[in-house]
Amino acid sequence: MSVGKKDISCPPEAPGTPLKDSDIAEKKVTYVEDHPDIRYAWTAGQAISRFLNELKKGKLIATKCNKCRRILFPPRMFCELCYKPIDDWVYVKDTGTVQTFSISYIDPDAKPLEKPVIVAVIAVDGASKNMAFMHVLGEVEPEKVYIGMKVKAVWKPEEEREGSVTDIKYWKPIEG
Amino acid sequence: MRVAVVGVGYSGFNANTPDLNWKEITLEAAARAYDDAGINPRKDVDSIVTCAEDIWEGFAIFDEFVPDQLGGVLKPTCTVCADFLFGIATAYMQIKSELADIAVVEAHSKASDILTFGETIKFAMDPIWLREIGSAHPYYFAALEMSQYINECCITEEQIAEVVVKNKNNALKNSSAPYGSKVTVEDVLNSPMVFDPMRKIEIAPRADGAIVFVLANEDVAKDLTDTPIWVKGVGWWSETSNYDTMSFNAVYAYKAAKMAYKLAGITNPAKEVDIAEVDDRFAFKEFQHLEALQLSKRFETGTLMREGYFAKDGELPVNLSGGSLGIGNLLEATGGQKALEVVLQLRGLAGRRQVEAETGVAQAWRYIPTASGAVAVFGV
Amino acid sequence: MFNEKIIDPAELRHWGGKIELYWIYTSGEAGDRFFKALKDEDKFIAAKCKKCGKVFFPPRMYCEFDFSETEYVEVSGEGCVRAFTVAKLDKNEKPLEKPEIYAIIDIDGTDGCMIHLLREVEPEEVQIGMKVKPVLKDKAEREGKITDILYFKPS
Amino acid sequence: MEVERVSGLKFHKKQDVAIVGAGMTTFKRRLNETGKELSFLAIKQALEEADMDLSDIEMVVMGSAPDAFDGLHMKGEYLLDGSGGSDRPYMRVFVGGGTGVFAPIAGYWHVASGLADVCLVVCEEKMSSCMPHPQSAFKYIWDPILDRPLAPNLIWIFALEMNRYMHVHNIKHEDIALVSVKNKANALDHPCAQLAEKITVEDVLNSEPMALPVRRLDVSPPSDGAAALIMVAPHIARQVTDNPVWVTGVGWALDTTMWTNRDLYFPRYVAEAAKMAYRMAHITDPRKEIDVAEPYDPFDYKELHHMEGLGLAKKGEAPILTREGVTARDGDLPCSPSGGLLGVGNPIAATMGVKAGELYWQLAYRAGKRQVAKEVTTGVCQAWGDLMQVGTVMVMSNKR
Repeated sequence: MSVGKKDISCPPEAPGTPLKDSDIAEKKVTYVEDHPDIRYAWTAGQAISRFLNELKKGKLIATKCNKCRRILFPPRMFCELCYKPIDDWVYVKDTGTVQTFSISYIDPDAKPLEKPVIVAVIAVDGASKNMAFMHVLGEVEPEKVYIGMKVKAVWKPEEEREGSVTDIKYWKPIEG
Repeated sequence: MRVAVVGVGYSGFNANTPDLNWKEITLEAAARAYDDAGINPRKDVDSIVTCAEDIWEGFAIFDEFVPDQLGGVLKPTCTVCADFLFGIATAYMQIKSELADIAVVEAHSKASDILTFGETIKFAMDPIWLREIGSAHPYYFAALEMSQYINECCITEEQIAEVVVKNKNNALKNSSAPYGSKVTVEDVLNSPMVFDPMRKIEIAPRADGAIVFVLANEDVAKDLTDTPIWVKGVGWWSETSNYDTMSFNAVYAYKAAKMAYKLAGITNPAKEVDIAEVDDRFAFKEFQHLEALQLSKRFETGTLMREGYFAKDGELPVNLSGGSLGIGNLLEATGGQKALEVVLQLRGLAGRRQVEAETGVAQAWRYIPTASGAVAVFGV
Repeated sequence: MFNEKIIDPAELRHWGGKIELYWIYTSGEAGDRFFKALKDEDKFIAAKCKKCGKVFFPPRMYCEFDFSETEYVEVSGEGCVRAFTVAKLDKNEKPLEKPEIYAIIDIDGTDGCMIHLLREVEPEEVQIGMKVKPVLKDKAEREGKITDILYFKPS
Repeated sequence: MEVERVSGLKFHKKQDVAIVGAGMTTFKRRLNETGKELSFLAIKQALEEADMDLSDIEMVVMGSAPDAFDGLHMKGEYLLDGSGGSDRPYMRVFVGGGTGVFAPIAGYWHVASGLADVCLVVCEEKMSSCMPHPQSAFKYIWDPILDRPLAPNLIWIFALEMNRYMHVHNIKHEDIALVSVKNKANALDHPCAQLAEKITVEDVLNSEPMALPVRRLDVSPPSDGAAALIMVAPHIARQVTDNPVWVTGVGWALDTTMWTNRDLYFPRYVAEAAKMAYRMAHITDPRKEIDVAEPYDPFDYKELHHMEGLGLAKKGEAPILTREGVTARDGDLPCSPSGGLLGVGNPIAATMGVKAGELYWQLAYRAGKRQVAKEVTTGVCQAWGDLMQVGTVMVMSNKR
């Protein structure tokens, strides 16, 4: 290839050997399949431990920064904007507003779902603006969901709760 | 334009940290480093470099979880998938390129979160040629290297045991070293042999911790502190990723050191370097690395070790911190622990471990199954 | 950077999880050639750099040091032990039922080597420099993987 | 509450940096080559364009996204021999999906700092290794405690962001679909393209729903592929080429991990990164001064979103520019003339080939059939990644 000329077209070729899925299934090429056993026990830490323990009690807890006056949710031990420790813990409500949503027809492995899941970013009441978290919606038809809709958490019965975000089954519209 | 370390902070080191997650352990170290440097990260920091590998953390994209606890929200923040010393090299280049006046380097280990450590290392091995072979812990890979090395260099069991004894005893003087103990050569030789010729006690156990360094260019450094520690040179090198072309002889460390010494203007390392912290995550690696860093000659290291040349009161103290054998394997933060000790020593803040030193070198390897590593030279 | 911390250890939480994925790794251009030759023809293939002449084993499609192409050459697969270890712990650091001997085996006629298991030999009998040869799976059971070589044994 | 400002960076560089060669493999759903072999093929092409040997390379920067795709812990170490990293200083950088433009930024500081005069930047991704589906790897980008228990799919975040963007600016899906139509058609001229085709807006709107509003044809495909760039100091550039392309500005920024705490309608992370890069390149009015752009387009709305972040369009204005043909290959501001990720394919980090690589070829007038109609001097490429969080921006010019 001559250097410094403008009249060449790049990339000049497209190297690589494409395979079809059937080439793997029919073992036309050799390959290795591996199922490693990679497991963790992530430390939840200070803020999230408390958050999970409160979920078990059926409550949503946030933290507060007195400098920027934000109520931080999900809670954290430090304000990431002011870079200082939080000043207090405050409970927020289990109601909120849909900031944005999606109607998902696929599962995490991209397989089709029989019944779509409605996922939403919900700004909880009592926390600062945009302080939201992701959860799913229920008891509502997909076409009825809109941005700005008011919703309320539907909790699992107390005995079934285990201190997880799934202690909230889903969020449902507040009527009226 | 020279580059200086103007602040250091760390959290740990412990075998386990059940109370703090990866963000909080980093936060603790970062807050200490910013306080040490006397800066406000939200205002003063230009660039943040974190050193992490996804699978050590249990994430697909660990970079996501980095900015908040370092004060890096909406700032130039990035990840290098390598040891802390590669992060030092990155920050060094950013400052030399004048992209940043103040750059922060972070690395942490949350090794206690990993339940299947052996499987995790195995996952780093070539899936086609190596991973499927046998069912032993991948420590065997280091043991093979040791077998070749001690055979080539005529190193005895006792000489390897000396490394364990020195480092674990040094660690007793370090309140941040969870694996310090008053062990003797005899104790080591009577301990279980798990990957013949390697004993269990020669393998660094795992530990948690976080390290944060604040680096600055010369002008800023002089404003911030009266005792800047200069990053005199950095070097990093990779041999290959294939076991068949690897030297199994720490050539990566030799070449990385050559690069770092060249930048630092060091021509006779054995004379000019006062202290060294080298990667000793397997005891024999300390031998290899000392030779690669040209701090001792091949075939002489064993004798020097026996004579106490590398001891605290020796000619060239090595791994005064206790090394990884005394502190634990901090994964990608290993080089951080090494650099931290060098900086503390050069600043005169190493407490009972303090020695006289003006130039120190820190070195780290990227662990099994790699032949890559980095070196940094620090000076007052 | 903390004004408060949890004191009661029972309040501290951990969250278990697994990477529930699996992977299919194609052997690639050079690997495919090697494994097919081994599987179907009992042959061992190495790769010779057309520029520097270095003979790579395991084979690869390029010379990693000068990025020239390679040509494939047949080798015996036999070699001698350069280094070895007797491994007693499994990947969870529990004792193995029977210790495994791993070795670096310099393959004859190449600049390369293979890391594999040694069997049909007692650990104390293994010596550096010992000649060894590969033992293959029965032809019918071969899958085109490195495990088609079961182990190496003294020759 | 106003976020506290980033302090001023000094944009005074030690050594200028030029690009003198690029290369890439084909992008396909599954390729037989190992990741190492793909990297080798891409580098070989770049070396040929620059008329260099591997021995001319002093340092190597590798860019590759999650280890979970290739299925290798420390995959940078695994890939290094095919990436030209053997017996050299070699470092892997990683900012999720933004890596495709971040790796050349890292290449920039390797050269600008004076530590290297010739730096090879290589990006690789072999997504097909990951089973049951490449998307499954994205399960692990979420917070393990707060998000993962909800069994999220990657597409969710895009759908949530796209919906918010559409809602705030009152944008219709038809307007967004035009990007997919344009890019997939542009890709017909790219030899490496995976999904080049002539489609209509209706095809997009009627394609299978994934996570509404996102449908099948709004999305770029998972791919295998690799790309390479050669970055050099001025005295080397003079020796090997008459028309180097100069890197005149770089910028990157990472927003908070707490993505649910941000208003998703505007990519501030891209805006911050662009501000940094433009300041360095002395660009004050990007809409006027940028001749060609390669904004990151893994989803069709993302190109629009990023044009606004890059200051190439006012907030909410990008769909209008697209409808008016301004962003077409013969328009006033051609965007993704390569065919982008939507058309050529999306091997995450290796999209460097259609972003930084394509911009280089456009500015060197080597894009062949893809060459934009207007005369070009200055261009911008950009990538984005993590949890809708990182912006990476590079400005290039064929005038120093």
